[in-house]
This record gives sequence, C-alpha cells and structure tokens, in this order.
Amino acid sequence: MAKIKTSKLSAGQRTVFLCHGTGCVSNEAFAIRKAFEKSIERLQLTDIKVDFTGCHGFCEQGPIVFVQPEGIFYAHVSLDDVEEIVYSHFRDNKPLERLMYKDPSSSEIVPYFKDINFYKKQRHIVLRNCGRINPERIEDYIATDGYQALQKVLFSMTPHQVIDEVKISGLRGRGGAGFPTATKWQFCHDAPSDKKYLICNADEGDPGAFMDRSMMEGDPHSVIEGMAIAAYATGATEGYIYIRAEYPLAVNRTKFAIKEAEERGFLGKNILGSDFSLKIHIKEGAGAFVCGEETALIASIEGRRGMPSSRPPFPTQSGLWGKPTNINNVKTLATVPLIILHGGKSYSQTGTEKNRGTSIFALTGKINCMGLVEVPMGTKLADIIFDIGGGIPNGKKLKAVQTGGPSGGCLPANMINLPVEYEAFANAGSIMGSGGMVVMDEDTCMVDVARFFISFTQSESCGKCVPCRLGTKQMLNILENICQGRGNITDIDLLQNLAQSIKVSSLCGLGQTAPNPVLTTLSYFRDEYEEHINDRRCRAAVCTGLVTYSIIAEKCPGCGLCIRECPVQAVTSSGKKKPVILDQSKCTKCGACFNICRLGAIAVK
Amino acid sequence: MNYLRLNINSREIKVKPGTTVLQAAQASGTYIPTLCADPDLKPHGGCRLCIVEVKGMRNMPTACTTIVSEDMVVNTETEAVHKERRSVIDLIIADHPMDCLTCIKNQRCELQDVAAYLGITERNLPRTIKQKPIDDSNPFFTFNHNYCILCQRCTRTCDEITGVNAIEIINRGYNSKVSTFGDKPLMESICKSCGECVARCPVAALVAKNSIMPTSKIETTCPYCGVGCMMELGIRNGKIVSVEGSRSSQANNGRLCVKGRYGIADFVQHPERLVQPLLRKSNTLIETSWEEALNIVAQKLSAYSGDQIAVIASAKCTNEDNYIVQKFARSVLGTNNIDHCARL
Amino acid sequence: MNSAFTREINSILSDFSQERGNLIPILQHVQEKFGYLPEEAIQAIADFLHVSSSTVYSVSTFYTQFKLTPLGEEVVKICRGTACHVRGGPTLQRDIERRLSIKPGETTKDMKYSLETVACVGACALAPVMIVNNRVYGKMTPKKVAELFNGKN
Amino acid sequence: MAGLATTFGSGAMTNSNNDLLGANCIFSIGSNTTETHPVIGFNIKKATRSGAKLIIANPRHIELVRYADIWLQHTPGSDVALLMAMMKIILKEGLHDNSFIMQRCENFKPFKQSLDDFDLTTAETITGVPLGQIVEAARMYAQNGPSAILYAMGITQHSHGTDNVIAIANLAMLTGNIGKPGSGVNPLRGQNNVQGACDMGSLPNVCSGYQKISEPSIKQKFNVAWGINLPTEEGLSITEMIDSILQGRIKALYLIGENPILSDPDAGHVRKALSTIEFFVAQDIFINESVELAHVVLPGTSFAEKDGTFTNTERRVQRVRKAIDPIGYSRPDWLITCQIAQRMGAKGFDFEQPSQIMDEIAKVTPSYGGISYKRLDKGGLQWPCPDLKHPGTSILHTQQFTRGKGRFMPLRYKPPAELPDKDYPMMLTTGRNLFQFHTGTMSRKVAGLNSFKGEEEVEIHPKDAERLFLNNGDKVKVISRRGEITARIKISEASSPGVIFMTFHFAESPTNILTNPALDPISKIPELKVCSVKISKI
Repeated sequence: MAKIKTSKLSAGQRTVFLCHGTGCVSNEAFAIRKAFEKSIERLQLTDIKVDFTGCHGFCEQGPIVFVQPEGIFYAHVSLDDVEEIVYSHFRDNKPLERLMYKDPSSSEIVPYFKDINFYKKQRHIVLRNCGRINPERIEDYIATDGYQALQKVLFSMTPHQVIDEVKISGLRGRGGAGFPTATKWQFCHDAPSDKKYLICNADEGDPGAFMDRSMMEGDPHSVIEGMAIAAYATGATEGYIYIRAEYPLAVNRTKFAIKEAEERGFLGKNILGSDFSLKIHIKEGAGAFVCGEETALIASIEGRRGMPSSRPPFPTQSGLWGKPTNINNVKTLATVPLIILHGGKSYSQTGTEKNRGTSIFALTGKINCMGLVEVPMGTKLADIIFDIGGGIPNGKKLKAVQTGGPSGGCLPANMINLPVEYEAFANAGSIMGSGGMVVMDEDTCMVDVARFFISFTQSESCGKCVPCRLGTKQMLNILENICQGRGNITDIDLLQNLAQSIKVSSLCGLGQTAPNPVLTTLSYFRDEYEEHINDRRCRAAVCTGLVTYSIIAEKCPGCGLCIRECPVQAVTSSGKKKPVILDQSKCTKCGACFNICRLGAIAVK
Repeated sequence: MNYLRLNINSREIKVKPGTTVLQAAQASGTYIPTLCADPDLKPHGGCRLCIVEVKGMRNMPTACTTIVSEDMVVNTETEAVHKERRSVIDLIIADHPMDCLTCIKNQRCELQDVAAYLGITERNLPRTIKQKPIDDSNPFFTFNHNYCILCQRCTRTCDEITGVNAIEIINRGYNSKVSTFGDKPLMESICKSCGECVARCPVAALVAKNSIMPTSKIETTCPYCGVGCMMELGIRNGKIVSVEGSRSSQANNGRLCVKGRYGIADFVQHPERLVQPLLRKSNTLIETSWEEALNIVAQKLSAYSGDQIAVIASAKCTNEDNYIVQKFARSVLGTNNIDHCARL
Repeated sequence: MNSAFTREINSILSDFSQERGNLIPILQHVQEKFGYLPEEAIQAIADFLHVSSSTVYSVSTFYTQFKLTPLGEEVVKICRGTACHVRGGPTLQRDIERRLSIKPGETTKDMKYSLETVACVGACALAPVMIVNNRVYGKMTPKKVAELFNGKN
Repeated sequence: MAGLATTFGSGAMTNSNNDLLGANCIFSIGSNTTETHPVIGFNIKKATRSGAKLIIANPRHIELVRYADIWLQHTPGSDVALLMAMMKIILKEGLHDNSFIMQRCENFKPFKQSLDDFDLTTAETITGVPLGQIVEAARMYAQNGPSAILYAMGITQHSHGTDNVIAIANLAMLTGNIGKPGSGVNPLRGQNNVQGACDMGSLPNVCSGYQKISEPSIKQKFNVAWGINLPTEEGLSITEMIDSILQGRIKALYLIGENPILSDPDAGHVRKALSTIEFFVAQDIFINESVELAHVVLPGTSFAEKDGTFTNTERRVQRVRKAIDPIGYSRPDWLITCQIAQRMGAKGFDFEQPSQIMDEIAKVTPSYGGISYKRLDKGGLQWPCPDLKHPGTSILHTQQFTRGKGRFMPLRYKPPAELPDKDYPMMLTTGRNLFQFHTGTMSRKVAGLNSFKGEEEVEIHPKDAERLFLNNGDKVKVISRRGEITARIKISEASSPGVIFMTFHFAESPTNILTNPALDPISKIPELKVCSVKISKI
C-alpha cells in the first residue's frame, strides 16, 4: 500500500494571498498579484511570499488580499493600493487601516478575517479549503489531509462499507432535490453492468448561484477525491465533470487538478497501487439550463440536444450510453472525503434530524454582505440575512427572500424564521435548489420577479413537452401583460390554473418547478398582482408600463445630464439653471434619466 | 413465456414483460389519448396526454413510458387525469389554427379526436400562435409549420425508421421547429421524400399534396424494386387516390420509399397508357381491335418453327403472367428461347 | 470551400475520435477557432462523426453558446441572473441596447459589436455584471458603461 | 445466380429482409441499397443503430458510407481480388469456422490452394484499397458473427460476375455464416418480380422452380403435365437472341413488358435487331423505345389492374390485387397470352382467373407446392413451401445446403473485359438513382419524381473535371467503342478520379449505348458495370 507523502503548509511564513476567484479576477486580481511580487522583490522583502487562493466567497469585497499568519483581511484592493500595502504593512509593519474591511452596519473597521461577521457566523465544512489553499497546487490539498479518505477507502473499506458510512452521515444530494446520497449510490452499485459511469454535475445554471463555481475554482481536489470515492463505491470506472463553459477559470483549474491527481496516482489506472481505476473527463456545457437535469445532462454528454427523458428508467439503471450512471452535485462530492475521514457520525452531528450537515447559499440581491455562505442545516433564514448578510442596505425594508432560483419560490419577510431544511422550504412552496438566495427589498416588484423567472424558464425550456413549452409561454404572456398594465383580473385565476397543471404534467424538473415563483408570489403577494391589474400601479416602480417619471423642479438645477442621456429627446431644457422639462407623451420610461441623475431630481411613481 | 398481471380501470389484464402501460391498455381495448406515441417509434413522453394514475406512484406517469410491473393498478379515467389532459389540449389549441372545417386533415386529425374525447368545445386560453412559414418545395407533400404540434413523430421517424435524419428539431423551447440543415426548404435538404413522416403526422403539418380521401382500400404489392413492399391502394371513383404502406407484410412492415408512396397513381393512370391494340400499317402503328390483333399474332407466330422464335418475358409481370408465357413458349411455340431481364 | 479552411477544420477534427459524444466539444473548438459555426464546418463535422448535417445543426441550435453567424469584434454579454436583475440588470441592458442600437442576439452593421445575454456568470456578488470578450465587469452603473464604451470608441 | 447455384445449390437470397436486423455485422458489396432497395436500406441503418457493424465495399461514396464502420473503395471490377484477399487474411489469422467447413462443405483443398497462389500485395494494387483496411474488414466480418452479406448488380453485372458471386459464397462458407439468423448471402434482386420470373421458368434452361429441362425426369414430368413434347435444346439468353436476330436465325419475337434498347448493353446493336426482325409483337402498358418498333402492340395492364402474385427478393410470394378496372381496352398479360395460345389451337390455357394458374404452378413446382391464393390472403409465403402445411422458409440451408454440401470453388482474379487505355482513358460504371426506376417507363411518368432527378448526369471527380476544363452542368459527350451519348456533368467526389458514374434511366441519354456486351460465360450477364470511355466537352 502506497503512502501519500504529506507536506505541511508552510506555516509561519508570511504570505500575501490574493483571492483568485472569478469575482476578484474580474477586478484585476492577476495584475495585483504581479504588482505585489514586483514590489516585494524591489524592496527585497525576501521572507514574504506571494501566493493565491480560490474564492473566499466574499466576492463583493474583492479584490481581496489576505495576509497570513496574522490573518489580516484587505478589501477592495486596487492596483494603486499595492505599493502602499507593501510599504506600510510589510516594510513598516503597520497594517493599512484604510483598506481593511468595514462592517456595513457598525461602520467599524475589522482588521482580522476571523472577526468579520460575514465569516464568523458561518460554519465552513464543504468550503473548508476555499480561500485557504492554492487550488493549483496539489500539495496544499494533501497538506490538509487531502486524499487520505481515498486511501482509507481503497485499502480498508468495501464499497458496502463506504455506502454505509455515507448512509450514517445522512448526506442528501446538494443539487437541490435532497435525495439521500447513499441510496442513490446503492442503486447504482446494485445495477448489474459491465460498465458504470459517474458524473459530477457542475452545471450550475441557476441564475444567482455560484457555489459550484467557487468550489471548482477554490478546491477542485476535494471534488475529485469525492468522485474517486463515489466511483469506488458504485463501481464506476469512468467519470465526467460536466461544467459550464461560462466558468472558464473553474474549467481550467479543474483540468489542471485532474492532471495533477493523475500524476500523483490519485486518478487513472490502479489508483495508489490498488486494482481500482478511474478516468475522469471534463465536458463543458454549452449553455442550456435544462442540462442541470440528470437525463438532459446525459443527453448532452452523449452529443445530443439536452432534452430530458422520462424516468424511470433512472440514470442509476440506464444512464450514460445506457449504462448505470451515478450523478452527484459538486458539493455532495466535496463533502464525501470528510465523511470518510471523520466518520458519518461526526458529520451527522451538524444540522438537524432529517437534514444533516451544512448548506451553502449564494447570498445576493439587496443585502449588505453578498457572497457565499455555509451554515449548518436548520439555521434560520433571519440569521443568514441579518447576522451574516448584515441586513438590507440603505435602510430599506426586507420584502422577500427568493431561494432555489427559477425553480424556487419567494418567501415573504414574515417567514424569515423558517429553518434551512428541505422539507420546510418545500412546505412553504419553495425549494433549497442549488442554493441561490436572493434578498429583495421594497424596491423589488414581486410581479416583475415572477415575470423575470418565467421569462428565464420559458427561454430555457427545451420544448419537448407541451406543458412546459406552451405553458410557460402562456404564463409569460399573461405576466407581461400585467406588468405593462394590460392585465385583467381573470388573469390571476388563469395563471394559478396554468401553474398548477404545468407543475403536475411537465416531463422534467424544469417544468415541474417552473411555476414555483408564480405560485409563491401569487400566494404571498397577491395584493401586488391585484394592484397592477386594478389600480395600474407598481408600488416598487419597476414595471415600466406602470411607471411615470417626473421632474422634481425644486431639486433640478438644469444641469442637462439627463437631456443628453434621454434616447428619445423627451427631456428638454427650459433655460439655464432652470429645471428641465419631461414630455410624458415622448417618454418611453426607460429610466435613463433617473439613473443618471445624481441629485434625486427625478421622481418615479 | 411468463406474463405479468395488471389492473387497468378495475380490469385484470395479462401482458408480456416489457410491455408499456399504453400498449397494455391498447391491447385490452382501453383508449388512452396520445399525440406523440406511435407503435413503430420508441416512447417519447412529450405530449403528456397519456398520463394516468398508478397506485403507489407519486406523480401521474405517462402510460407510453411506464413499463408494466406485476400487480400494477392503473386508472386511466380519473377526473384528475382528465383535468390535466384538458389543460394540455387547451395549450395546444391556443397555439394551433382553428380552421378545422377547411383543414385538409378534417375528420382525420388526431388532435381533433383527442379534443373531442376530452370534451373540449372551446378555446380556453389566449391565442399564442403567430404566422409561420409553409414549406411547399417538395412535389409530393407540404410542410405547414402553423399546424405543427411538435410531437416529433416526424423527426423520430426520420431517425429511428429511415435513419436519414433529414429533419430534426432546431432551436429550442417555444421557438422549436422541425427543419433541416440550415433551416432550408426540404427540397434543398437530404430528404429522400419517402413520406414516412407524412404517414405519421397526426395533424395537418405534413400532408400529401392533392390528398383525397379514398372510399375503399385494396392491399397489393409494389411494382418497383425487389423489396416487395406491400401497400394499400386507396380507391375513389375507380381511381387510385392514395397509397399507404401495409403493416401486414414482413417484407416492409408498413414502410415505403418515395417511388412506392408517390410514384404509383401517376404512371398507372397516365394519359399515354396503351388502351387499344396497335397494328403497323404502312409503317405507322394504328389502333385495331383485339380480335384482329390476336388473330394476326396467332397466325404469324404459327408460321415459324420453334427455333425461329424468341420470347422475352418480364420481371415486371406477375408470376402467373410469367408461368403462362413460358408455358406458351415451351408448349405452344415449341422453343426454350425464353428469357427476361433477370440479369439487369 | 477553400483548402485553408478545410485544413483548419481537419486539424481540429484530428484531435478527436469519431464518436458522437465528441460532437459538442468539436463544435466548441470550431467556434473557438472561427467565432461561429460556418455551414461548411457543420457539414464537415457531420461527415466526420457519421451523422447527418441536420443533426449537427439541430444540436448547435439547441445550445445558446453556439452561433451560426459571425459575431462582432467585441462581444458584449449582459448577465441576466437574478442578482443582476434585482440590482439594475434590466436598466444596464436597456442602456447598452440604446448605445449600440441593437437587441440581444444581434450584431452591429459595422461588425464591431455583438450583444448577447447570458444566464448568470456566477459573479452575482458583483451584480449587475456584463462581460466584454470574456472579461467580467462588475457593479456596472450608467457611468461605468459610458466610460467603458467611450474609452473604446 | 449461377454462382450460388454452383456453390449452394440455390440461387436466391438465403435470409430475409428483417433477418438483417439480427446481424451483428453486415457486409454490403456492389449494392447501393438505400437508392436501389430503400426499405432494405432502412433495415441496414436500423441494424447499425442497434450496434451492428457495417462494411461497405463500393467504388462510390454511397449514402450508406455514412453509417459504415469501414468503407472499402475498390476499383470497379476488382471484387474477386478484394474478396480473395479477405479470405486469405481470415485463413491466415485462423478466423475461419473449421467445423462448419469440415461438416457442411466440400472441395475446400483446391479452394485453399487457389488462395495460396494469391498474393496480398497484388490485391492492394488491383483493388486500390490499402491492405490494412482489407485486414480490418476481414476481421470485422469474421469476428462479429452472425455476419450477413448483401450484394446486387454491382457484383453480377461483370464479365466474371459468376466468379464474384462464388467468391462471396466462399467467404460466407469459410466463416460459417450460412444457414443461421443474421447471416447469409443475400443477392438483392433489381426488379419487383425478377425472382418470380426466374422461379416461373422465364429462363432458357429451366422450367418453373429451376427444374432443368435437360433432365429426362423433369422433361417427362412436364410432358405429362402439359400434354406436349417439351423441346430439349436449351434456349438463348436475351443477349444471344439479339445476336441471333441479327444473324437472321431468329425471325419472330414476342416481347412482354421490357425495353431492351435501354436496358441491354450496346443499345445500337439491340435497336438494329428489333428494327430488322420479320415479326415483332410487343405487349406493354406504354410505348417505349423498343415497343415503337413492333408490328403488333398489345396493351397489357399494370399491376393495379390485375390479380396475381409477385415474389420478392427474399423469396416471399405475395398477392397482387386488382384495385381498378383495366385502363381502356387493356387486358391482363396472362389473359392475352392465353388468348393467343388458344387461337393457335393450344390446350391448357383456359384459365378464368390467376388463382387457377397458381394452382397449376403449385402442382408442377415443388418449391411452390404449398402456395395458394387462399393461404396468401393471410400473408406472404417464402419458398420453399412444398406443401399446404409448410410455413414457408425464411432461412435457406439451415441443416444442409440445397445441393447437399456447400461447394468451395477455387478462384482466379480476372480483370474486366475492357479497361481504360490511351484512347478511352476513363472507366464508366453504372447504377441507379432513388427517384427513377430501371428504364424509367414507370417512374418517368411521375412528374414529382422527375423534379428530383429528371435527366442523366455524368458524375465526375473534380480532378478529372479540372483536367478536362469542365464546370458543373456542362454538356459533354461520353464516347465508348460502341457509341456516344450526351449529358450534363455533375462534379462530385463520390467516385475516384478516373471513374465516372451514370444511371440508365433516361432515353435521352441512353447509357447502354456505351456499355460492353461482354457476357459472363456462365450467367450470360453482360458487363454493365465496367467499360472504357472518353469524355469531350460540347
């Protein structure tokens, strides 16, 4: 039996870690790292290392610079700040207050990572390595007990024992539906076949979710190790990671990680000298939300249109190329090594009776602290929004929380004591889904939100089955009418009925859940629908058809910014330093003037 | 062979393992509405009309994709099932022209049948249809996309039955359309014009041109190549008006090619057909009576000895024709100089 | 079809085996090379994989990633994820549509810009987000849009 | 069919149309199945969909190449070399079925000797196919049993067509691919009732059911049945008849439902014969190039106006039923012949309906012994069907070959009778198009079919076109030693450089003016698939 060479992370050495997740990279994190390297070299600060990590999850604060071992956290670092940090922090040993994180509610400066509320109240199990290790260096992963679980499985456990351990952990599929992972593995294990496949579903298509992306960018090896263990347990010898092409960074890191793992003998033929072999391929999704559905995903890997097929047969019986296929989500797989290493029992300590472990949310929308949030199952929504997320910005009021993306629902503010549990969410008409959590304040129109989601599912419907193809189109037409002030009060019943039948009779999960945003808004925010229809009014002033823009004369100095911005010349000058005039008959309600005005001189109703 | 028992609408039925609920129901005479199922094609599950209730199953599964298991209890006629079926048809009707009376498929339209079965008498949803193009390029059939309900029977036929894959679904969702490479007219595609798709279209999307309903049908065998496809000629007013593949023959199992399906009536009923015996007089062929023609032939042939006569029979003629001719050559003309184009 | 084109297609195809499962990766590589999927390329791919050209066409029209017409020099994608939607995505989109005078899915006549929407790029914390030639721009405001486009013109 | 008769004892498709669906490997040689037998083409594609391997041997890039695992693009006329090479490889690699050879076959040694004398590198030169591909094909065919072979006129229409067929039969016997489901040697018959016309004895050497007139017992049997004295001298084949007419030996011709001017090689020669014969009676449904030369024309009926039976390529006898009344004063062919016979004072032609004729066929024809209209009304029957209880035979040679043991025949490659040379540098090969049929007498009357393919096109490789300064659609003259025709060219990479392809559907460009009447010495089939031509732009 081969022994994994472990190395400890170079503890003690002072290191500047640049966050190299998509968010920070889009803000020039690569260039900032180069600048740090240059600057440190110039000052000959030889004891200081520059390195990078995957996503920290607090993308909104990016580019993030994290200094170890002291644990200082710098936010919003720009290229111009690099010199200052290097001089002040490293040469003069004076951490730079100006760039430290400021708590949005207290406005206090929080120098240390560990004290930041956003992180403090989280529980990082799956995200254990994200932001802490270099994802492009397998040694870093190995140093955090990486691939120990695989070794344990290969040399001291039978596939049955592995499945049993996962069963004890109570792990449920993190892709959204929450199907018990061990049961799925068991099905696949029991299906007789000469060949079996394993697919890691990283086709994170939910608009508003990005945890799979962060996992693949920040800790690809934990997913790969999880895949190897799952493959061993189910009898698969070939695996695919189906990942969105929209995530180029994640694709590249994963490719690199597979290569590294193969070189180290964690993948490929006779892994670690055992008689178990696994080859992993990467397939890039080509832009179809429906491919997150298991049977559609399989069709896509097979080179066909990503159209779902009826189940049964389930993929565990007849999946890829007609062979038994086990499909697990990224987070599910990343959890597996931990369960094996520390025991299912230990994992099951976190969470609640039926919902073990943690759950990850992409917390976004009208909230102070946006980012990835990992919390124990059972945590209340309110804790996530207010304690971790720091509440709603600009003193606005919370209106709703949308979870589960286009398949989920909108929960009203009065339900924020709901615990994070599959069943609790389902009973409320929503789902956990892949973990998008969009916070909405009073400036959000709930009818518009419903329209937005239906427009999304409608454009992503594959078209195979009638209810989804034509039903979502009907719903979208009705919602657009309502939003444009052409609604009829009978539309509400029509919507309700359509939504119900689409839910029951659609072929796949996309169609079956597509009505959820409509159904939840209809049941929790029915008054807003009625207002749109009866009063022709959008209280959040979002629906352009129902909105009027007007000039608040006393605030307008006639600067003319809006005149230049208006695409239809509806705004005209009435003389120097005099308020501008808005011609309502020309106004297309595009909102350009409203957005450009810095003086709040344009009113919207 | 072992059988599985199941219960459909409180009736016990025995079927072979592997049978779908739809097949079981149909075999037992229970109608389940469907628009995308076809006995020759793999189950699709797209139209959702064949949903049924199965005891112990959470959702309403589609009968076409559900395989019978022992002691399954199926209900095809509950109010819940009907409600969902009706809303499916409502959706299709809202996206489909409502010109049944002048539609070429009137009375032969499966959508009409299903709507009637479900008791739908009016349109319940706002119309979603918009004017779509008509592909009139093929000489034998028309593709009118306005009527298409995207059941995919045609594309599945072009895949599973003919293997040509000339037509496929392009785009997706509501913008899906049955079309060809580059969304070009059929005549510019690799379509072989076999019409297998036309034969399976449940509505008036793919219809034969000049389609006339026959009053009677007669089964016969195709006169073109050696495959020996059996076909049903549709007859009206003493004329061939339609051709369908005959499922009873193992030679073709209902399938035909372009020549068999569309190349029969035009040559059989061609104005240039020979309708009367002709006799060469002063180097032109002129019409004559059978009496005269037969007499001349008999008389002339009698004038030669066997080794002076040759007979060329025909691979187009029936066995009976050929048997008679070779018997005639051998026993009447006294020669074995008989051959046909067996080799060509 | 000129021979240079054929050579390029063949060089892409030579990296793959003739299995149907390679269809999407091949389309991705061809699009990477040419910026879109030329008809001749679709035919060549179909011949290579022993499937019909209609089948390849059908698959390429299913996935939003694939383009059947050439794109502009700058491809502007607007994220239509939820976070972007509630944080001003629609306004951002209207702003850019107006600037370029095209709708999503279109290309300017001078072939300079193509506008597309994309279903969430996973940079939700930076909402609203737009992508220009694969570079992500976050927390977009009309002002930043103006800077970006004026800087480019 | 003579090749199969020699080796197996029966010259018909050994297996059935649907049986192809059970094959693990299909080897199609000299058949453009999707164009010529579209519905069997469907079955081939269906079989490949469910995993069957497909080997195509064809000089042209036909549609089935798209579905094939291996495409052997061999030079027209090199089939024997190709098949011998495959067999040599199979033997060399020990992939042959020894027990089948020992138990079911004979004459193996001389056959093996003929392979020993054959050199694989020569095969590569003759066929133009890389040896590696031949090896791959040989293995695929031998190792993926049951393997079925399909062939058509691309095999038979050669001056050595019988050798081609024998080579195929040898290959099937060598690997034991005979007499079981999914295997077999399957010649696809061109016309709807070629099989039936042969079965019925419209051949110069046999009566119905391939009963040899040269055999005294057979002669005796028919003498009794028909009450005559059967002529014993073997008759002439069509090509020989034409020669004989021109030599003045044959003076009268009764032609039924054929158009030899378009369908037979060296059409100029045929036309001359038909114009000079003393008495020519033609029976047909249309006037065609041949019929218009007749002295008396008798209007027959089409298939839709009469009752009867056709026997398809898989030996299945199926009903033809009268759907409409005869057009004009036309009469069913059997009736016309009977009426002539009666007027000549013959007995035994007083049939009232075709079912009675079938009853007589059944009586005198062992393989049709159990066939009657009553049974056929319940569905077709595949011969041999010797008695009324017999269900018909879907696979031949299951227990033993029709002739007892399968006979291996030694082979030697012979080149086509005419090969390109300095004067006629290109090779012409012929075939069919899906949208037309045979000489077009039926299909060209269908306007819709003409819109798909309405005129002859000379398919030529771009390299040749470039060399000859030709553009797509240019009109050219194609000239052979026998004559010349004009047609437009279609530039296509379907054939190799140096090989042009034409159909024979169009009277305006009668391709068979060009083709070579060189006959296979045994089957008497002319070499329509290879001749030498030159092209010149008009």
